[in-house]
Amino acid sequence: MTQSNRIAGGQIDRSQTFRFHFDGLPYLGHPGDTLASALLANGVRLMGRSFKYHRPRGPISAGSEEPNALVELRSGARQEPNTRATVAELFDGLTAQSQNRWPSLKFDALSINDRLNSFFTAGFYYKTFMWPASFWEKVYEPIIRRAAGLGSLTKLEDPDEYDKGFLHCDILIIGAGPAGLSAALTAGRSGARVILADEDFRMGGRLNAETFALGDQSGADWALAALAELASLPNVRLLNRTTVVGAFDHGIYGAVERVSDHLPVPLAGKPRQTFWRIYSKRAILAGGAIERPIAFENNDRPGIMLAGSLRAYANRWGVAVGDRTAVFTNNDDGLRTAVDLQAKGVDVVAVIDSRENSELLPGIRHLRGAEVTNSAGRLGLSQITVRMADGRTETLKVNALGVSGGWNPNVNITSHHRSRPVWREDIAAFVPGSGEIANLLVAGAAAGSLSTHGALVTGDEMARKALEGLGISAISAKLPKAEDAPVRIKAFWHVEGASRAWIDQQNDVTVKDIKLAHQENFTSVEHLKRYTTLGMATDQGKTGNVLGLAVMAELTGKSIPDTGTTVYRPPYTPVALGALAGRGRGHEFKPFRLTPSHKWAEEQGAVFVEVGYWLRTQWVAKAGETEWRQSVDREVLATRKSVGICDVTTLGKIDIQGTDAGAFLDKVYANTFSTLAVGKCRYGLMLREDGIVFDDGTTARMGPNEYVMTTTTANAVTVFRHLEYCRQVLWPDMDVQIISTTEAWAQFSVAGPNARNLLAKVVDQDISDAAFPYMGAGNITVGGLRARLFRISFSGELAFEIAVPTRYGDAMIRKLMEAGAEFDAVVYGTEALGVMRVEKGHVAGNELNGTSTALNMGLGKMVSRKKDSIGMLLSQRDGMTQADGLRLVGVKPANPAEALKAGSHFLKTGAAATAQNDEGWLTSLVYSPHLGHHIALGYLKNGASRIGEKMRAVNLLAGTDTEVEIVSPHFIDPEGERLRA
Amino acid sequence: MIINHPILGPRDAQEFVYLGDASLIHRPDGLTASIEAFHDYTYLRANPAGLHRELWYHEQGDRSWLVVTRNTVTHEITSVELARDVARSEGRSK
Amino acid sequence: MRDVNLKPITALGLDLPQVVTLGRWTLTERTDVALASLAVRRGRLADVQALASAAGLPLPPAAMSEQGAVYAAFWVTPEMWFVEAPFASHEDIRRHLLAAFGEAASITEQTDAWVRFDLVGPGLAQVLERLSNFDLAAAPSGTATRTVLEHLGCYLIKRSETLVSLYGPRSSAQSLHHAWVVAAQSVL
Amino acid sequence: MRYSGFRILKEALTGHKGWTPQWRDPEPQSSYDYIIVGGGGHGLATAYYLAKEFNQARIAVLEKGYLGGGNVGRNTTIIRSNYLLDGNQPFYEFSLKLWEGLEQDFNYNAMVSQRGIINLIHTDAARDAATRRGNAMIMNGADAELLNRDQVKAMYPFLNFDNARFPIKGALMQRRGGTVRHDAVAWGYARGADSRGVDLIQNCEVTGMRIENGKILGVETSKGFIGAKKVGVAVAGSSSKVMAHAGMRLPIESHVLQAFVSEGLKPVIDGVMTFGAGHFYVSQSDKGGLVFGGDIDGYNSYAQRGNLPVIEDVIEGGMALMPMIGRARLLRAWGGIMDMSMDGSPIIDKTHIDGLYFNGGWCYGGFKATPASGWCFAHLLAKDEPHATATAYRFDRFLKGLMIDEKGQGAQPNLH
Repeated sequence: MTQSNRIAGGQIDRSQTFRFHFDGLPYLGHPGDTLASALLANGVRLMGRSFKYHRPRGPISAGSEEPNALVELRSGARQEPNTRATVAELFDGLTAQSQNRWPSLKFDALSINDRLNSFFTAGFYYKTFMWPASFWEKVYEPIIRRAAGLGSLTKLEDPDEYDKGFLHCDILIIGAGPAGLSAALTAGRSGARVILADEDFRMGGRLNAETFALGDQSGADWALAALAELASLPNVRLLNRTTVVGAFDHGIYGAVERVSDHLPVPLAGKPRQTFWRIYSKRAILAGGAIERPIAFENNDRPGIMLAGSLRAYANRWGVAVGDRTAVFTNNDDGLRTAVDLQAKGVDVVAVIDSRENSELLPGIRHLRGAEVTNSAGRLGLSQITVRMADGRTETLKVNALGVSGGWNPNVNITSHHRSRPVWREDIAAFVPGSGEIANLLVAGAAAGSLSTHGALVTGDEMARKALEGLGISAISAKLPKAEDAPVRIKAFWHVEGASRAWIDQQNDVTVKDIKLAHQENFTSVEHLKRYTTLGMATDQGKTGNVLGLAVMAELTGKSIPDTGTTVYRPPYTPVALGALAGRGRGHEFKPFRLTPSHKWAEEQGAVFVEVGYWLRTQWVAKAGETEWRQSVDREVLATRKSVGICDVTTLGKIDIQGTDAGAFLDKVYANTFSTLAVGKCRYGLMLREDGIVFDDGTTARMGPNEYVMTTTTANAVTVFRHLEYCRQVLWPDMDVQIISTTEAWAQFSVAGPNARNLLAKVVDQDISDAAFPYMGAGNITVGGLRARLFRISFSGELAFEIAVPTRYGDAMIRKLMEAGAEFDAVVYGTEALGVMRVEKGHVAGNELNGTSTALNMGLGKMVSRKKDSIGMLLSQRDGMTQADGLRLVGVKPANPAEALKAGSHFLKTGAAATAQNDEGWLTSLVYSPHLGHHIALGYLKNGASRIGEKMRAVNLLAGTDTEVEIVSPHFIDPEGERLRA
Repeated sequence: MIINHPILGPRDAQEFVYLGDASLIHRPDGLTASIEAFHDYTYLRANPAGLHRELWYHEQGDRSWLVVTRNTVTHEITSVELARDVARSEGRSK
Repeated sequence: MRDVNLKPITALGLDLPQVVTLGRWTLTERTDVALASLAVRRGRLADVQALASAAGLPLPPAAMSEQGAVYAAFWVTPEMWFVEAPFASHEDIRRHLLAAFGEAASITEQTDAWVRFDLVGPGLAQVLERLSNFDLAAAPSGTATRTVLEHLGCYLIKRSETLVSLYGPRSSAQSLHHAWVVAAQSVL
Repeated sequence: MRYSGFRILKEALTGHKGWTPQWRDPEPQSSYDYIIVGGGGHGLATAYYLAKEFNQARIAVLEKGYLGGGNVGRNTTIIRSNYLLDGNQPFYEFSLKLWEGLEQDFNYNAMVSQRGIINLIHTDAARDAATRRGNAMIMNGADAELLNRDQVKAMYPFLNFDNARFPIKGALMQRRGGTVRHDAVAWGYARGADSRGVDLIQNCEVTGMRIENGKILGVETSKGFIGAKKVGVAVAGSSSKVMAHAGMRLPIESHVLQAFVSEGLKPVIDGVMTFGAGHFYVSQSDKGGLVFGGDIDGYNSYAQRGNLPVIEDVIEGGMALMPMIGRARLLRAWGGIMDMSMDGSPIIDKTHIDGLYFNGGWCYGGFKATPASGWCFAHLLAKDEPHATATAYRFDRFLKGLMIDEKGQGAQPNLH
């Protein structure tokens, strides 16, 4: 429990000590540590196992590019798999477990795979496991699935909340290293709205990991000062712990802010993370660069890491990964690691430099023209083998090795629109091509300016360029003096003869695998990627892709850019799914729409059903009713016997006015409305342009230039959209104005023989049949309150629909029930509504299925051929007017005791249940308490002329086969005497 | 995406509903057109890889139908007009 | 006239408008405002403008709102506005407007199609940025816009730096209210 | 070379020196009997079956990029035949049966895994529709089962049963549905076709068609003119672009469909699942990634990338259905270009040009159709008449009013 590898310095707060656990063992760390830095400080190098060979692994980086040190962070429902220890911020009481190993990290049974590696080559599984065919699902695949995967989910609901939001700025700056800070200072001082986002909890980027000075300050102190100034500017918003994960169209960027991940649990009411959609006029990518390794035999042992990261652990976190350290480099930056470590008193055994004539380092054993050819150490590095310039080999006892194969500008986000970066020979790396993403500028190391000076200068330059584009005059900062060392690199990718030399460490892709891919003609970069899984791991190949390309380039004899480029896809780093969902979970997945009678219905103990966003009363159980059918039957019978009330507010209501309103309706309805008399309503049928029925409903003429259209609940929005389309796009000169009034009016259906008697007690006007005949409509009053009355019926009974302003809807339902008491009035829900409409033979959702014509529904005559209307012409196509086409029919079981099932198909008696014999299906099925048996509507081939025919309704899913009789769809009152009563 | 609404300025495309090719403006007259002509109007599309004139409806905004000219390869939007104005200028009336 | 006296309830299902205060912000349900749409009949814009000024009814430009002596109005779409008036005096707002505009405009009652919440306090943008893509901070006072909150089309009217009116679908009043409360809490 | 466990053993012991290229990279000949335009799944399958099942020769596949670079390599790998309509069901069932024997047929392990697919039901109307569909499936020789809520819960107890905005009321299940390793399908067909003498020509873009007196003579390409007796176009996503070379306008729009994969996870979702109250479907790959998708972005696009609203919409659906995935992470999002047709169903048909044939309009159901699409297109090319299971996939069905509209959305491609 001693921090054996902790050395002096660093940006950690040693005044506070955190206790944390990894694989059950306790350790100590400090604020400012990551899980990786704290474990390394405690002498722990082994943190994970690789995907395929289960090789022991430690961190190779100190950042989000980490492929190896993935752990399960936290426990219980908050356990999160595959968390990078290198970015997990330490907090007091943190617990983490290693993953993808059994039984333990030190002894992993599946490391047997490593011994069998010569069988498990790239794509081996495409070539075997094929016999016998049935064995794949039963035998091979289960084994593979168990072995595969990394961390695990608990299957428990995520207890944390997530927010989503929208931010707006003139300039979004991605990355708060020297380039990003320089850009932010210029943009901020110039008055632009700036957002500066950085994935780290401590802004400053490499300035926190390096020792060189900016002006007379340390880099880290300069960063602090710059951030302090930026924080003081009201037009600048600093977002640390915020990763910009994707570039989308027109300046929109996605970003994840880890609001609470550095805390044991989020504070009350606070989200764990917030997903921001950032709307920017300009963006500057200052994402820095990512170091890449050199491939050599067994280059994946814990203790071997990127040289810049080894340096970062020492400089930023005060951690010496090992006490005997070596560095393997092909460029000058690697030398910095040796210098810094030695300055901190770490024993630097040697610097192995692949270049023959680099500048000799004073006071360090600098082996030029040398290569590391192998390493040893079961669970961590204990020695390396070095081949000297003269060919001699020597083994060095070291427990830490820093490797630098050069730095890749972080082009990731610039390729999110699928454009390709370009190769720069002088730094042996890809840099962003120009202008792939509109209004995205790139500064600093991400643009290939790899010195601190270059970062500061290009940051300022890009900020000026962005400001110029926005018409804001720039006020630049005076930039401090900073190192401007040239990039001295001699490309060196992998050690000659290396075979099991790792390129993609997480997915265990080695030089050998790339050779095999080449041998089998998977040479295009996409084939290479897909066949070997190079770059498909959770790091998307941030450290390995270019290395893999280089090896393939050698094999094909092409240049690296001719071999291919690496294109990254969003997100930049993996994003918690919870963050992308935000609050839209559970009951908040979608908003609720509540009917005016909802409060009253709740008091009655109503059962509600989801209809789109609406909650509607499905039925209301009375005392003693245990089965839903009992309640529904009662509601139906009571309505047909006396009177029932139903909240029908959810039906769409559209107010249509203007001198052309009638002519307009003639265009959008298949039948005619311009001739409708004021004070009357009519059933209307609306087609799509392809001649299929779109929607139906009754539309009333309230005045010479004023109609009220009703739509189905389901289509209220799409019908309104369609009407706007017709009046703006198709007939732009018509004098028509429309507006939705669906929610403005609480509308109730009052149906049954006593409907009029009941309403007469509450409305102020005479509603006798003479004064208010069938299909009448008009404005009335209820105790002086403005209201609307329509004499329309969905149930087939004498019925009215009465509407009052919505705020009075609750009072209205109570009033109607009170006034109806003497008639034993009931409220009926959507189930009873459905029963009565089927009894009456009205089509609804199951018949209006988007593939049915008016002819199918038996409403063919409604389509007027005398006028042009939407869908009129195409509804006449041969295929849609065949005599033996589907027609709406009624269905009842030959034996009334037998039950039917909606979705059953019609078969002729004696016909086999095959598609060839399929005659149609039952669309809607209800039990009719009125008739005492099941009844249904259905679509049947040539159905209209088959009334009386006996056939079968077959439901193969339930194994039922029922004899049915085809009847008229109008089960009650076919002549409609009741509704005209 | 951002659609630069001719009246309201830049708006998130999420506020809009997409319909498709603006050639839908040129609806034949059902009383005089042939079924073939109506079929071509309803079903056939140029579907270009490049500039595309298309209809968007600002459903969660001012309810205007717009004709947007957008590059289907880059998603760059080069012009946005009120569909009513376009329809009138292209001969639609009552 | 029947002796029927219907007692209204609020969109949140209560007898009286609800007021909630969270930290520096207050959310008030407003039931005392009548609302109607006013759309110009084809070719009658000049008439409508004349009649409007006669009635003291402002017709603000696109995306703006304006307060008059009795009437206030905000723009919704070309040649169409929503008109606000005191509910107490103008409950039947359509009748008032018909008297003023006759056949020059199409007028439709909208009062109960919407729930209105007034959001009061400093820095409302901090809350709204979690609910809507509307750039409230950059918008001048008087701005009126429709946008999406909680998957719902709503109107936001920035009456001042510290007062925003939100009109949302009345039937979803509870969902909108819940969303606001949750967003405010995660900022506080 | 024949692949087998024994072969791997042998190669392992001899340093894997014996593996040979899985296909050649030939230069195009001056002319062929058949040119298949498009080296995606459907094009490669067509060439494979032309050679293997219809004994045709002198066949070339022209691919503008790399083999399998189209939608066969950018989908959610689901196979199923749970279709409703007569025009579709027999075809997709034929395809599923071909999947069931595919690996042995072309000696490549494409990991065809019949893990079962369920479509969740949230309303009574949806159950009625599922019942109708399930019966149609069985009547066409497919398998289907209607599960109740408890059966679904037993299968996936971690779904949101207690706090759901749209409660789960059951599911329609097809046990024979499942997933396939998508890239391996393209590679298996490519290797099988190549070994039967088909020339697979990569980086060869068709830039024009030579047509005289209503007959096609060949195609202009980035590698020069190549003559052909018959040309079959199978370039879903780019159909309108290629057929424009023949002066045709199609009942098709190109739209982008995004797909997603999470970081690798230990097994948690066994089969394939489709949410019925939101745009979300998911399965878990053998590597452990949750592979999921939803609706298309909804606007015409030839850019293989999408935007945030759909990403968020899909994942909201995922979290509403499975609140346990909140702490899993999205690893990658990508986009494929879909041939969205006017009724949501494909076209496999002759054109008005003699010798020019078309295969496209797959919307986002193309992957599962790959074997049958290749077989039926090969049948049409070789015999000049449609295969029995693909007779409805004609251009003129729109003129005749015989649309095959599973979703009932009409002539609006982005709704299918």
